[in-house]
Amino acid sequence: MNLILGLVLTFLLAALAPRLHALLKETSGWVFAMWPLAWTIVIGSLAQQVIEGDSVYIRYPWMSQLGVNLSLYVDGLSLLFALLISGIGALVLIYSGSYLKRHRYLGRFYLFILLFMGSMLGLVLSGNLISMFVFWELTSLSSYFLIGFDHEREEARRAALQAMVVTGMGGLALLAGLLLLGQAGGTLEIAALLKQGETLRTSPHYLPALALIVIGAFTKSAQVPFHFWLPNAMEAPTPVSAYLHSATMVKAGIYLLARLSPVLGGTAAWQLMVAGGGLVTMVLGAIMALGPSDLKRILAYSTVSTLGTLTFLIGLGTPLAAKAAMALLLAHAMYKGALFLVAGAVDHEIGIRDVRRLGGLGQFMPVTATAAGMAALSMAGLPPSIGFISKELLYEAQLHALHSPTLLAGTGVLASGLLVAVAGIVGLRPFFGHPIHRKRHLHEPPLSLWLGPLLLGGAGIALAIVPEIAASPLISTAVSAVLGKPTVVELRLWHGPNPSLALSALTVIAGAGFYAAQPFLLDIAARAHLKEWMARWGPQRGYERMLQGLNALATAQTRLLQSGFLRFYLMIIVLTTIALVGSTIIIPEPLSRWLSRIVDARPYELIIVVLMGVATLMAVLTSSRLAAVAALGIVGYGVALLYMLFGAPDLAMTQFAVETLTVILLVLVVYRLPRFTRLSGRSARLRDTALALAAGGMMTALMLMVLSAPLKSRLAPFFAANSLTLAKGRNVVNVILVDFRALDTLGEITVLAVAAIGVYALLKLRTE
Amino acid sequence: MDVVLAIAVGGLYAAGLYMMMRRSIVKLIIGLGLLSHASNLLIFTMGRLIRGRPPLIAPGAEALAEPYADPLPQALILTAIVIGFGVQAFAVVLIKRVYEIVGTDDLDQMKRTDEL
Amino acid sequence: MRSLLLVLPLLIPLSTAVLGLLIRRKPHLQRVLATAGAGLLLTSGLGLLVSVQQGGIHTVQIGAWPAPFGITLAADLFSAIMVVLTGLIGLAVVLYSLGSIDPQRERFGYYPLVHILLLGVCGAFLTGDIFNLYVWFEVMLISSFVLMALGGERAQLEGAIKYVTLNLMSSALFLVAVGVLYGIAGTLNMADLSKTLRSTPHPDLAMAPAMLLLIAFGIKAAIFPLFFWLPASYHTPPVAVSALFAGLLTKVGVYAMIRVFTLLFNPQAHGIDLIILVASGLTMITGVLGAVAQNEFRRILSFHIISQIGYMIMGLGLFTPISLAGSIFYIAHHIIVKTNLFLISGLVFRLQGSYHLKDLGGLYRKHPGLAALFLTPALSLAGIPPLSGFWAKLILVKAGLEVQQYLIVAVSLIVSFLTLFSMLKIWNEAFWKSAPEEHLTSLPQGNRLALLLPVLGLATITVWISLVPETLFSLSEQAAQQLVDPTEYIRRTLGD
Amino acid sequence: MEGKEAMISLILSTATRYLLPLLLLFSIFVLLRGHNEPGGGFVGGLVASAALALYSIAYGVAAARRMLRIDPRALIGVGLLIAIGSGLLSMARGLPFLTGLWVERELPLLGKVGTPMLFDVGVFLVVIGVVLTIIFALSEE
Repeated sequence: MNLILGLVLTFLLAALAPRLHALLKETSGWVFAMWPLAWTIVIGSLAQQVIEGDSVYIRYPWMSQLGVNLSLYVDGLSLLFALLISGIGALVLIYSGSYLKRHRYLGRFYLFILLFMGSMLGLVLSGNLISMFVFWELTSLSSYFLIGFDHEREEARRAALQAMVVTGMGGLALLAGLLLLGQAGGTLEIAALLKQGETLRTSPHYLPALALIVIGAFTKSAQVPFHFWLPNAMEAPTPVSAYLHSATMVKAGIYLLARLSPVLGGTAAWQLMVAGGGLVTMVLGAIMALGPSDLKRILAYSTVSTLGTLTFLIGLGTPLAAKAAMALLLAHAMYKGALFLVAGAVDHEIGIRDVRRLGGLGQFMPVTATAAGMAALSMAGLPPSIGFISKELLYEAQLHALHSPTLLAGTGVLASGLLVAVAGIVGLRPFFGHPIHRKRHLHEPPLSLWLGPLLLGGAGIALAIVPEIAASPLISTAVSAVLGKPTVVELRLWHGPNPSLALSALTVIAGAGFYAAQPFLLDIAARAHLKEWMARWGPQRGYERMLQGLNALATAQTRLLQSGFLRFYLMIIVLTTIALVGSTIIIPEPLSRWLSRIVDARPYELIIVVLMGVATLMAVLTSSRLAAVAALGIVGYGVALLYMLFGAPDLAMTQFAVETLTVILLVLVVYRLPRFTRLSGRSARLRDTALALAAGGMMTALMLMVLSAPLKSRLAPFFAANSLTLAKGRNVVNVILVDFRALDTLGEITVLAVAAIGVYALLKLRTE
Repeated sequence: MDVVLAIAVGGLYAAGLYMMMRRSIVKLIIGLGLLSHASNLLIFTMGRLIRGRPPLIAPGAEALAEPYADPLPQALILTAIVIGFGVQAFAVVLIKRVYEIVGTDDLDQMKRTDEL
Repeated sequence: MRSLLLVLPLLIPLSTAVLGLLIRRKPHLQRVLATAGAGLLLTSGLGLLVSVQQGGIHTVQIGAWPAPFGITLAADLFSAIMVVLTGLIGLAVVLYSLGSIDPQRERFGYYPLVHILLLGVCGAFLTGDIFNLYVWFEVMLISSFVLMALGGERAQLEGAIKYVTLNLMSSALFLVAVGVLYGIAGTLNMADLSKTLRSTPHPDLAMAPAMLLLIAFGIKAAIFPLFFWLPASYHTPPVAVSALFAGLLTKVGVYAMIRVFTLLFNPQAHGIDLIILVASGLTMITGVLGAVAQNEFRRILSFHIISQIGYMIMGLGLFTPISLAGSIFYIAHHIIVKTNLFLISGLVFRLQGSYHLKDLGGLYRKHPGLAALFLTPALSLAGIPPLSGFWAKLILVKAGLEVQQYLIVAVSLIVSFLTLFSMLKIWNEAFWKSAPEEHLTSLPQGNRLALLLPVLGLATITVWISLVPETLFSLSEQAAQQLVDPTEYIRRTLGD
Repeated sequence: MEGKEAMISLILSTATRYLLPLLLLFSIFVLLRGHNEPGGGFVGGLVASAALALYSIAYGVAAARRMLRIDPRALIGVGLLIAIGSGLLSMARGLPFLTGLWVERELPLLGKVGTPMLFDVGVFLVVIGVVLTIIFALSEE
């Protein structure tokens, strides 16, 4: 319950953030950081309980008819994520207050970042698939606003939209997948679902649900080929990149896969999709990280690679893989967060993020350089860092994989080696060597800008040196959650010479090679026109083409359908009517019986009908407006005569009067309008004639169909019997109008009244 | 006779729809007029035809004597005629104003509000 | 008491309108009267809703003539919900009009016309008689014609021609359907028709009027391929009128469709449910693509109405209790959100003098409050959780999955994504982009309250539905239950 | 030519002067007999408005408006008010809206009198108001 309150308060704080910031001004970053710090403490206090094997489960009904509850489910996996989110969140808030100092939108920045933090916490703590999805989408939304933070630049807006489009589409797939999963399992509560992996994996919904959920996870966690939004998201302010786009949000997909792996995992389909996708991303991400020269983009691609590794490990699903995954998750959050923040600090101090133009900064900003160095160590997987431990575990998992362990280990070494080079490029190169930059007043950034990176970088080392204090218990419980059974993990920096160690050594050598060969490799890539090729065939291009295609399709469709031609609209309505109503018409009687019913017509009746027919034809064919109006009047009088003949004197009188009035009106108006000219061509007229005749024929058929069955009016006998006795009138039609169905008449005179107001306004009111 | 009227109604519908699909707003109005005649006559026929027995209770009688024309469709049509008149009057004046403002009676020239 | 509650939603707007006609030379009094009338309508609607929820379906025999001989008014939960929404939108639009409608339109009967429109809408929701439904449709229609054309600007008139013509087609088809129904069943009371049509010796005959009504209501509801009148005209009148239309009019078509295809006809006969589902999918797609193609604030919103009508009838096409509940939930959510978006587009117009996205910009910077006000309904419309549109979508998607209609579910999800896409387009252009030129003014002081109050109020309701969706949903579920099993409706109407 | 037109208008105006009261009287007759014979508020209203329209042709719209004293649009309002009022009377007695109430005794000339006839009077006035509003406005163009 307290946790739910905590979430609510987080959102409330977010809503109030702009106001609070206006009050607090300079100190706002520190003050806001207290809130995630409090979260860290609360979550930390839960840790003991969870580590002992008790998960926390709270349920609060939200839309319970649909099985949607605001449930919280805290086990080792949620715990690890929640600690990262709140801990790094605190550091990022402190950092942001300084990084964006005096930015006009700093207040709004706090709003969105706190909104994000609350959503992310909600996501990992949710015990219900749908409430998790709610928070999932909220993280996308806050990410949208943060990427587009600098909203007056078009690139920022475009990148924000791109991230939203990619993750949004994935989100919808995810929703469908989660609902299918819930349907198969009969519940949306995660705790209950976790217990029925067997049933779910044999359900017919399994494969579609899996595929949809994997799409959701892959878009969010930037797996190839959905990865391209992540480097572009570097348009966001750097603390956002550090927080959302490396340490937390992009891991939501990883979280989801890990969370559901006891339910969905272990099948061939799972391994193919998840492990396969992850492996590809791991390698491609690492290769792509060598390309750019912008610090943040390099980091973004390396993040893609690591996300791939994590996905791969979860896809593999062995206990060893789960261990490696959780360790890598922890390690990556530390070192990548630190490196992003360092990149931000450098950018903040000298305004340059291009690695080719950075060098020798260490002598001016030693603390930052230290932080960067520690983080780079972990990223490169060198001892004594948590990154080293996780990489060893990765190799171990790969070497013990059931299928093609050699190949897997080989790709692992390739990717890790590349990342070693990248670590050198981003973590070492800017700080060592000769200062390229000759800017005066170059100095260490303020405390708030180096505190975060230093703590994160330091933690990466400390966690490795004394793993038993925090890392081992945390990872043990997390692994237990992923595997769905209690598991104890003991992390060790040194576990003697073994194949993994050999691979590590190989990795370092390869890394050094890649580092040295980078310019050469770039040259080859340039000669092979790799950039041009990617621009033409890459997924980014695919995204752009999709948008163009969408716009083109939308425009073409709208031009076609909403053409502006009234007759076209009418034609479609008529065609639809013919199709739908025509399909219901059945001909119950033989032709001969109809003929006999035609024969019973009296001659004068036929004369009236024929006259009406002639007048109708005249109305259609004449080129004189007044003749057309007159013909319409004749038809109306014919109708009135028919009413007269078939026992409807009231109708006849009304029809006569109304027809006269209408003709007068028409004459008054029409004679001021231009003469008829033949506007449409012959083929159009022929087409319309055919259509009109078909519609008319259908109406005739419809009437004949109804007329062939006898009518037994339920109402007429009542009116016949009671009109005089109960309603005191001999004219039954009038009695119906003013008594039996007076409400209709009330509506009718209202229509008349409005028509008069309308006519009056049309004629007298001119606003133009 | 009902068969004859069914055919007549079909003809009126065909003529009305044909006129509505022209480009001239005047023809559009005439088409609407024909369409409303067709609908009213259709309902009238649907109530089944009885010759010359209006639903008026004869002096001295307490109730309508069989056979009588069904009064209900008549009342419905009456309502429909009056509503139709109101709508028609408005539509007629509307096209007058449209012509004055837009300056043409050609509906094909009135698609600005649909254009992208 | 019950019969009073049923009649008040008709009497209040009618009397307000008539009194308004009589005092049309006193603009100040007119405004007070119009506001009071709308407030009373909302109150009476709420009273009706509470009463129906406690006491079951209400009926009253107008003129004390027993059903099916006279006209019966009947309110089940669905009707009552719709009447409340009508009152709500009426009040919001009247308030907004106080701050935005020019004195000339006021002099020429603007407020009475609005109230007669509300009368027609309420009448359509409350009547239990198919011909009377036609009459209320006409009342609603003619007042909408006049409101559409009132002012006589060129765009208004061009739009009105199409609006009037195509809606008259719909009326003609509706009238024919009523005639044919009478020709088959000899009765007009819908409950009685339900009974008669279920026991008719010629069940096939009833399919023709069913199709006619499907098309007639389909035109009013603006479903594919009958929606053309809507995008041609909704963006032409003053924005208060657009908002009123956008909120209520198409929904009357949807209401009628749901009413008729639950009470009179079995939608599972003759493949009607399939037709509705196909139409629903195509309506969603063509509507949203239309919105994607547009570059004008109100036109984007207009096309979104169409695509969202698709969701509403999707629930009818699936025809399960939960899917119908989804439709009702969707209608309620959409009426509030869509009206609000139109009103907000009006605020933007007031600030920047245009509806064209290319002329807009800089609103996020200068008017963060307005930006927040826009985001609430916009994101809700796009189905972003946890806003009301998300719940509406979720119910329908879940209902679709339950009956294995995967195609329509996929379509609905893709369309919701495209909706988001085009909402973000508005956000991008009008709010994020820097202003093409510095022409940002602030809202006129005197009218601020009238303009902002309805927007704020509707947004608050949206937030409330979003956070506590259970209330509206359980109401929708009960309403759907009454629709799925109409025996109670029939019993209460016919009294046996 | 001018003399001929003046002649026609003289004949018309003279005829109208005598026709108007007759036609108005006839319209009321049509209205009242409607409950038992063909006729009623709608047709009655049309007759009355035809008479007044004739007057407006003979003497001009301004004169017709003056003679009518009340704005035709107000007539619409009044008519609607009467129609609604006739329905509300029964509600005051606890009966549903628009329930017919009848005076027990037959009145001379009018016969049975009840709220449905009052309702028809409302219809009659609305129709006059509507037709005149439209015709006057069109003639003033």
